[in-house]
Amino acid sequence: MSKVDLSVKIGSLTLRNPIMLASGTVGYGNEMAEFTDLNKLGGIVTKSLSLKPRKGNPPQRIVETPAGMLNAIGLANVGVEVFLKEKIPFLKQFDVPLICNIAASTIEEYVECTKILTVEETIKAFEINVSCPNVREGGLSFGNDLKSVATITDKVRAVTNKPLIMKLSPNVSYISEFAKTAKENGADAVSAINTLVGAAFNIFTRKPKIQNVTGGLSGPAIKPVAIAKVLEISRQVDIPIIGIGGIMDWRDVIEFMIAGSSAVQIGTLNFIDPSAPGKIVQQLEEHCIKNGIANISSLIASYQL
Amino acid sequence: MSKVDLSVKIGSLTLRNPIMLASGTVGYGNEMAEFTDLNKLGGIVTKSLSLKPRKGNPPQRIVETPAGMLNAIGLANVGVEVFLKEKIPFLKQFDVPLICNIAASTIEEYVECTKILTVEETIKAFEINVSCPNVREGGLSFGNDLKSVATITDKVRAVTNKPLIMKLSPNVSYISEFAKTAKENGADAVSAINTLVGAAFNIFTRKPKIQNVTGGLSGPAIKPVAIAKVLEISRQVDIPIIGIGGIMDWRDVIEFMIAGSSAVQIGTLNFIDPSAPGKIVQQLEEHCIKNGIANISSLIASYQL
Amino acid sequence: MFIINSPLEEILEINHHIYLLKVFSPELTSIIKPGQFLNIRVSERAFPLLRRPFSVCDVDGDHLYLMFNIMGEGTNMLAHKPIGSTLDILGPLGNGFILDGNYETAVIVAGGLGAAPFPYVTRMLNGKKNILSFIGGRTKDDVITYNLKNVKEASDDGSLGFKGNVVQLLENNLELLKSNKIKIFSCGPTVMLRALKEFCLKHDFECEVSTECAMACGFGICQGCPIESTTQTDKYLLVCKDGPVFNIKDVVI
Amino acid sequence: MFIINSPLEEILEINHHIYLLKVFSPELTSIIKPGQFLNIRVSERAFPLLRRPFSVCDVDGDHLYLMFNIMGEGTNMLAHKPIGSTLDILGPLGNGFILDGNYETAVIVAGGLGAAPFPYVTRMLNGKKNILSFIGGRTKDDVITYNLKNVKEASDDGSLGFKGNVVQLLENNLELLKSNKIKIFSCGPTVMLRALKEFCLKHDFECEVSTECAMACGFGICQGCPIESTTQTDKYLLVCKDGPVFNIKDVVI
Ligand SMILES: Cc1cc2nc3c(=O)[nH]c(=O)nc-3n(C[C@H](O)[C@H](O)[C@H](O)COP(=O)(O)OP(=O)(O)OC[C@H]3O[C@@H](n4cnc5c(N)ncnc54)[C@H](O)[C@@H]3O)c2cc1C
Ligand SMILES: Cc1cc2nc3c(=O)[nH]c(=O)nc-3n(C[C@H](O)[C@H](O)[C@H](O)COP(=O)(O)OP(=O)(O)OC[C@H]3O[C@@H](n4cnc5c(N)ncnc54)[C@H](O)[C@@H]3O)c2cc1C
Ligand SMILES: Cc1cc2nc3c(=O)[nH]c(=O)nc-3n(C[C@H](O)[C@H](O)[C@H](O)COP(=O)(O)O)c2cc1C
Ligand SMILES: Cc1cc2nc3c(=O)[nH]c(=O)nc-3n(C[C@H](O)[C@H](O)[C@H](O)COP(=O)(O)O)c2cc1C
Ligand code: FES
Ligand code: FES
Repeated sequence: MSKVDLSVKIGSLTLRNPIMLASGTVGYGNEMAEFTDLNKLGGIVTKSLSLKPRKGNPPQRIVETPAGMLNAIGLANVGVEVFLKEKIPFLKQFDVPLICNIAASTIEEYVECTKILTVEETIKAFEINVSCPNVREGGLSFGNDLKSVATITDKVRAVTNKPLIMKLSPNVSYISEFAKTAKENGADAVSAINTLVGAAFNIFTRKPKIQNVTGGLSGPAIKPVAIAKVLEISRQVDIPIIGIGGIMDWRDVIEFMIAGSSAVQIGTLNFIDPSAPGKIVQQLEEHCIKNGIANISSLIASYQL
Repeated sequence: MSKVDLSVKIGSLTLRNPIMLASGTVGYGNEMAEFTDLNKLGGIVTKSLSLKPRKGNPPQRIVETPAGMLNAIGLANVGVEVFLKEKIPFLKQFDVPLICNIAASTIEEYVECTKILTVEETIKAFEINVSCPNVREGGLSFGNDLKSVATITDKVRAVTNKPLIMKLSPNVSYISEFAKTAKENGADAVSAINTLVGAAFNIFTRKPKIQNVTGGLSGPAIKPVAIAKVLEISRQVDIPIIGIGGIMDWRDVIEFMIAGSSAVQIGTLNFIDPSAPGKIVQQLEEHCIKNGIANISSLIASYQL
Repeated sequence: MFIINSPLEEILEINHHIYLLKVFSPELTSIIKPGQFLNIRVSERAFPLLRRPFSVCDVDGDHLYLMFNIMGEGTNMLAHKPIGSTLDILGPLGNGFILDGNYETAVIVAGGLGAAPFPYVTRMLNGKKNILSFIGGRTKDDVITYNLKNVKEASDDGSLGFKGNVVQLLENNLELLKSNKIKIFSCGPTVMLRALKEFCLKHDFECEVSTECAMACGFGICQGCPIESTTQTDKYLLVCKDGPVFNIKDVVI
Repeated sequence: MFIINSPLEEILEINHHIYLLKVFSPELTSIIKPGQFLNIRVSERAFPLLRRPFSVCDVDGDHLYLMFNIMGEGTNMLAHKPIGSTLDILGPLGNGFILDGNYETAVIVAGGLGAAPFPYVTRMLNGKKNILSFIGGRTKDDVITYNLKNVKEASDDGSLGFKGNVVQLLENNLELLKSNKIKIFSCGPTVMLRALKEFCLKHDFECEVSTECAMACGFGICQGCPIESTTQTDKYLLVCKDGPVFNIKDVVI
């Protein structure tokens, strides 16, 4: 029995510990399982799913930037049907909360996806991606518009009883307004942040390095922005926050929790060291023991301003 | 006589070359002059000036982040009066366009500052900082509000005939809307970007590393965001853009120009290598010679999407 | 597929600008196949952030070799790693070449650094198949024949061997190629692979190519490395997982 | 004030965890004064981004010394720089100690790494003034007496010399201090400087302190390093330009 209680709550969902894997950075779990014992984690978030399969953007989809990377995958995914049939059986084997991330081009599609998926008991919660910067019709415009976020939250809320997490866009002036709207319309938690809009050019060809022209910036470069957004929500709105953005080690996790996060998601780091999430869980426990922290949840929003 | 024409135009202002020094990263020029021949540069932008001297924020004002830094100087400056009396005489010695950056807490203060400064002939243009994230009353809320930007542009335009550059905040969803408003209200150009709002915590004391809690993120970490913002403006609005954000070498300058910048400003790099701006001018010339670019201005917005 | 820290024992320089890393890694050498690749973390720090992918160049007992040239910061740092330090390696990754099969002569076709995977291929085929190598480069310094066999060289500027590209050199040797049952193994710049594909389709030669793509993870979780399939148009293949080696007919180059 | 690449000739380790860099730099040694500092670029890359400031520790002919311990990535990288590589230095920066003056005995008061500037101070005062050094640290390993003279030691845990802090040790030696005209030169953690200030004001001792602050530029252009003045309340002083050495009366500590 561990001396430290690492568990945290996201609404009615209790996580073994605050470490979740971020959408789009774990595929559907298979490959990560070779490096990290998924049962040791707090939760796993699927790649954004849409109603129909999406092919995604043509290459080049990825480019490295200083302490970060741009991606424009374009929400390539197998679609809800194939997901249920082919991916769930693998994920079912694990005793780790599975959170389904949904991205859609229309409000109806969000609702439809949630309706279909909510009957699958392996899925423990929904994370609604209203903030993907990489599909023209879709996410970004929703995520930057208060009314759209309100409507999507409200309509999705109506079709599921499972915990509902809205994943917010950082490409706005006041993210707390979006968190407030999410809460008012029935969300149980918010995730912050998705990627920042960025671009890069090849100076010889004068073409964008990312075929989609712009991409989403992730990695340590964005951590200070993510911390500020989490803090802003924490100071303004009483809602559980899942902190995301540039986490590279256990220290970053503690920093996100102090700034107001109830849990965190690890994204880009999985590409570099897929064994890191498991190690971080252990290091968090060691940190708590060393510093006499009995419940890691006592760190949440423990900032001293 | 050089074989390459490095000159660029910002409205009616012709710069010898596109390399300017960014506001708040050159003091009032004295120290930089020991490392870089100011006469070789395209322009110098002063630290943001306010009507009265400002003491600025208490320490700690600065912290390093991955490939970036946060600052919350709080617009510490000598005020317009002392600036005219004590700083202009030094700057007068140089044959380099001096651009005065103004930050204020009220619309009237912007106007008042501009009125006082516009009579000084050494000052060749104004850059209006509506986007400083580090003073509570001031800049940021203006910079994120279209109407405020419209009014400030309009009112400042009314009191000066010199080129008017609006320095825009990146902490908005669609920066091009702000550039459009600036143009419609009489601005000659826009600068993009100012710093991104960020924060960092000490995980042991749980206090913010920056006394002001949040600070402005600058440096290479933000370059992809800056490039995307410049590109967005360039595609939506027909106005000269001064590109800023994370420039570390001549390649970055070319990238900013391709993305739509008529000129650029170097900020954080000055702290690390104050001799860099001069070197970059020379390297730009070499690049142009090597690649048969007769006029560097031909690079502006030469993106191939 | 695992992460391992293996000691870097030697850095050799060939052709004046091509580096060979010699790494002691019995864990990897015992399982890695020709054409598979490894994803290397060049720095423990956040810069460069992502791993860098390299084909396994050769395997000799417990040692494996990587071959590369300096393209940017990552390869620059790698070329200057202290001997005796360890290399943080994730692998083995992807699918290698299918060396078995009903052919007599393996025809290796490579341009520039595309030669990297073939010392290992050559070693594995040695004694089992005939080997013919067609190796091209821009100048003589870019024609890399390290540990290859029966090499015919081509250089764009004519400074070494045939003047022209390597696919033209293949055309010139068409009789030879048609004279027995061959399988082509290839790697190189996109323009070369494109020409090669046309050549193979025209003459109905069997051909496997090792492809490249910018990668974030290298093992299938980021979806960053799509390549267009010729058979399934509703989704992309992933270079890192479905490749990097493909039958040249199966992918759009 | 200039930027120079100077060869790193040696890295010594003292007290098990304190590093001394020996750098050949006649350009700097010929002009730098005790108490001034240098801003070092630890990497050519964007990580770490900013320079790291270090006091000049000692100057011996054409060589200068820097003393530091490993605080984070920057100092870690510095401690492992290859001998023979060059150090990218910006300096000399700030105002040093005023060593001349109408006093008989220089009293050096330092805590932990605060000892760094005093070997050079000691060297410059040698033969001109009496020197008394009061050096404190948490444990005996943190009491750094390298190249100092007439040292009285204090450690928080009593593992070396007086058990307690260095200002208490000064109190204990009050008679000695009052027996002749002294000037105190000090550097150390804020808590120590705060106690020292009280002590100096109480006994009316002249005292110069070297202060620290997070810095971006180190030469006055970023305004990142404010320190509250006791005389001018309408603006801050800058540690890098107005300091780092101040009369202890002039600044709020
Ligand atoms: C499966 C695979 C196997 C490879 N095997 C080898 C090998 O055996 N030997 C070898 O020298 N190189 C190989 N490469 C390419 C190698 O990974 C890149 O050269 C390397 O990542 C460049 O890193 P850098 O930091 O030095 O350059 P960067 O600064 O990252 O980039 C420098 C230049 O290289 C280009 N580049 C970066 N990554 C790639 C990439 N993955 N593919 C093509 N161009 C790229 C960039 O666009 C840029 O123009 C392989 C790539 C893949 C995907
Ligand atoms: C004028 C001046 C002279 C100095 N002289 C010396 C010297 O002679 N020897 C020496 O060992 N150190 C000296 N320092 C402190 C030294 O600059 C820092 O220890 C160093 O920058 C830490 O870099 P890092 O990358 O290893 O640590 P980082 O990762 O940057 O920081 C590690 C820890 O050190 C703290 N820190 C960082 N910078 C400073 C700073 N400037 N002041 C106080 N704490 C800081 C951080 O808050 C953090 O807790 C001096 C500082 C100044 C301003
Ligand atoms: C390659 C890649 C793909 C991503 N795909 C998705 C996605 O499908 N849905 C989503 O909500 N977020 C997606 N994200 C965003 C991440 O979940 C996360 O919010 C972001 O990367 C910031 O975290 P990080 O800095 O730790 O990577 C993706 C990120 C990356 C890098
Ligand atoms: C220490 C510091 C102080 C700054 N002060 C100002 C300022 O007073 N007014 C202003 O408009 N911008 C100010 N800026 C923003 C810069 O001018 C520039 O927009 C920003 O740093 C991005 O460029 P960079 O990444 O090259 O530093 C400041 C930036 C820094 C780092
Ligand atoms: S590189 Fe990540 S899926 Fe291929
Ligand atoms: S550190 Fe920049 S002004 Fe002092």
